[in-house]
Amino acid sequence: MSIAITTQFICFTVLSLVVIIGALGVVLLESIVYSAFLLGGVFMSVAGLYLLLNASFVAAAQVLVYVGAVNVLIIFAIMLVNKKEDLKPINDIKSRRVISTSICLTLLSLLIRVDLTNVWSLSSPQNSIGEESTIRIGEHLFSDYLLPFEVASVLLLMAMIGAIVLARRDVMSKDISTGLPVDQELIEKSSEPLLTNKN
Amino acid sequence: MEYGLDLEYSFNEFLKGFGLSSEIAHIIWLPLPMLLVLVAAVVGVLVTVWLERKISAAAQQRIGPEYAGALGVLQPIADGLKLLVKEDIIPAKADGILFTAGPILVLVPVILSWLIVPFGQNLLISNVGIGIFLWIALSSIQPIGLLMSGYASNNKYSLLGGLRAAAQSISYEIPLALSVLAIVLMTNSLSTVDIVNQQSGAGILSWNIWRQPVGFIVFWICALAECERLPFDLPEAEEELVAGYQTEYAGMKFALFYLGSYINLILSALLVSILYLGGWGFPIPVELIAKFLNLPINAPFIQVFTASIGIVMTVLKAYLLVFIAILLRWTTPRVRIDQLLDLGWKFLLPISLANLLITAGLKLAFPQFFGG
Amino acid sequence: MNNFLQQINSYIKEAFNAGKYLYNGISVTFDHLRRRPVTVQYPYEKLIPSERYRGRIHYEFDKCIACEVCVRVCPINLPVVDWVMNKETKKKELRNYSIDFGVCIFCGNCVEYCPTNCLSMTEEYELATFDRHNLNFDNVALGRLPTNVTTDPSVKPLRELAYLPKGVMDPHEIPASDARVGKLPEEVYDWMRPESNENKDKVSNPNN
Amino acid sequence: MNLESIPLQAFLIVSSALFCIGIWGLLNSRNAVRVLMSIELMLNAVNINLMAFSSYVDNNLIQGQVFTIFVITVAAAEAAVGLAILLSLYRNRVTVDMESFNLLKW
Repeated sequence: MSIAITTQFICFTVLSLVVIIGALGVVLLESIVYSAFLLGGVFMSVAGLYLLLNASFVAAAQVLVYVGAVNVLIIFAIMLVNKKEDLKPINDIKSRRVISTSICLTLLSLLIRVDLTNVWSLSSPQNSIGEESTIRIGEHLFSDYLLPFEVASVLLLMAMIGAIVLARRDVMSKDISTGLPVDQELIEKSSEPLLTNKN
Repeated sequence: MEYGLDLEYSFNEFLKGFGLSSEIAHIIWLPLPMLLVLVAAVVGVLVTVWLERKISAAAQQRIGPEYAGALGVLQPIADGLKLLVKEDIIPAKADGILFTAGPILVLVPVILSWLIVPFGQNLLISNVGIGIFLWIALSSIQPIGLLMSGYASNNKYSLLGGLRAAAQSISYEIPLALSVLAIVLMTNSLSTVDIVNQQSGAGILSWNIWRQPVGFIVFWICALAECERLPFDLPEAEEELVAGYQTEYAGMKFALFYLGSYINLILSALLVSILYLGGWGFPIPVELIAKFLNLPINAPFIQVFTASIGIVMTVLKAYLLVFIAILLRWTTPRVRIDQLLDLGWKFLLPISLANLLITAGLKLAFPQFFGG
Repeated sequence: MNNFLQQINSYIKEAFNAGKYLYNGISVTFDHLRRRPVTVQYPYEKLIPSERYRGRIHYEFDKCIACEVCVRVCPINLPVVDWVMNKETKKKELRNYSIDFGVCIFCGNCVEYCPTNCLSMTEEYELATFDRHNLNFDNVALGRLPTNVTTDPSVKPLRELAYLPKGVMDPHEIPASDARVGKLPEEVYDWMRPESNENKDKVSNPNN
Repeated sequence: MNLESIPLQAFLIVSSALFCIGIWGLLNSRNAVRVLMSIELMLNAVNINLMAFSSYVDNNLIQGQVFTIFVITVAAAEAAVGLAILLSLYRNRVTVDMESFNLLKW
């Protein structure tokens, strides 16, 4: 084995171990904050896997969007709703756990079997475009994937507006649980805009 | 415009001179760029800290550091040594793991971003294809570290500071990326080397600052906000938040934050000089100088001149911007958090979007000036 | 539509103004870079306090008649005058006198009103202690003479800006004999009595 | 960098494991934020799959990478809207326990 191949192998092993163990931590850890930070680690190592796959652009996009936006959003949300609360006990939690775990394990074994038994039609490595992938992705986005690209932009706009509308506090005039009117004064304080239009 | 400076190749040749195989030479080479970057970044920080103290002192009619070395040049080293030997305190109710991981997560992406900073045609660590996009992606990791240290400190000021830092960093990343995108649109490449080469035609006249004045201003404002420099230093606003997310930190962990913020400042200044001020390019085109001296362009003198002037020009431009940042620090008052977000979302974002649109239009209309 | 254009116009104007003010501010900061530093390297150099400096109060025990005027005129009744009536001589006998400089505001009222001039202001201002109770000076501590900046051999005394000769900004290399700009108090005093002829000769245009 | 040392199956197995962990977390989490995180894990598993196939099977046209870009876009939108929904839920119910969101249960 040459050095490059060994390095690749070590990188892959470490990254996939981090992905699996981190993901287990995300779902199993008691503290939700730890989960969120571990999720960031999982995203980072997935980006590392993309780098191994010769896709630096997608890796950077993964870091930018998942770590920089999604994970920070999740941590923000946790900090906003992080209140110590005692969960109500559920009677049949044990059987639920057992059933869901067995379903997941079955699915995993099925998937792995498919992965291992199926014969994949691999293409020859010398066709690989490597560093040119950024240009190729751009070509794809503006030719055969133009419609999905535009739809995605509309989707992002819709999601942005929807998220703002949902997260705004003053959409409800009265409290749902108590029926009392919500004090809007505290929420919507009018502030002097930074660059005012005095006319 | 190849200046014939391939560091890795010459280093490998040098090692092969000792009878080593090329693979072993490669392995010895691998950690060296990282080491070089670390040394460069730390030296840059030392110089910047000294400059900051001296220029701040001058702006306030003080002397500044004077006793440590001539003109106090050893003062930053003394500061660093002090922080190094200070007791490393982890508050009793703090979360030890996250408390330690936070500063590391803040510092490492910043240092990694130095990979793409070119000081000359071949004087950069890795000319990766995604170039400037790597920096944008890496700088988005920082808020995680800030949130982490803010949360782990178990302190209201720290948490508020961390949340503010993350909010600020996220909202200013968008105009930053958009103004970079306008440059990339003109260059047709994300690589920093290509971006500089595209500006090297006619000396100072071909710099991007003339083609992208709005983008330059937007980028500089956003870079200051990303570095938490003074008009935008709300995350560590000492009058309101003690020191923000750094409140509970001491010793070397605090030094990591300190180092990170200064490395980030230098990095931003370097990137401004690369994106808008022609990088390693000399204000007067080298060809003109060669013509003036009646020398052919590939004469050894000109070659050496261009290679050595590259680093000097890049660093000079970067430090000029650092100087402006320090002047701004003593000129502008701190903005409020709502003003900060207003400026980011309601002013810079539309302006940078319009800038991008106009750049695209100009590129179609005048392809010879705005990149083909 | 017109309104919208006006809005855009004013928006651009505001942005332009913001840039202009920023430029003005930076040019002020830049201008300061050219100015001389006014730093005094404190433990090694000290400014000479001005003549009317109100520093730590000096007190002479033997002059005090324990009249307690100082206590009455003090805004916070700070001086503690500990006396007993001597029945035989029918006179006040002063035991102790103390002022707490942690509380004193150095207004100088006590000095002003003291009938026997046993209180006076000194130019001593270095009152730092490790324990604030050490600032409660008794009559012995109050009677100590202040250390003078100009006589301390380990200190380089510096004149303040107003006491420098005309046109000089740097206090470092000024000989002690150089006259300051403007008149000294005794010169002002002489000037105010032009009829006294023997003094008039001495005043030889101090501005030169 | 060519990928002689690592077979395609290795990537697929990692992504399958990640996907199953995501499903397990989706089924068993009681904290709504953790449910969102599990969904992100599953999306990432799918992304690894797409990327692996794109680089092993379709390494010239790389349509998998384009798909991954779309998935990342959708995931960002999903996270934003999901967390906004979560916030308004929390504001009304003052809890993030999935078991208490049972208004539609029959």
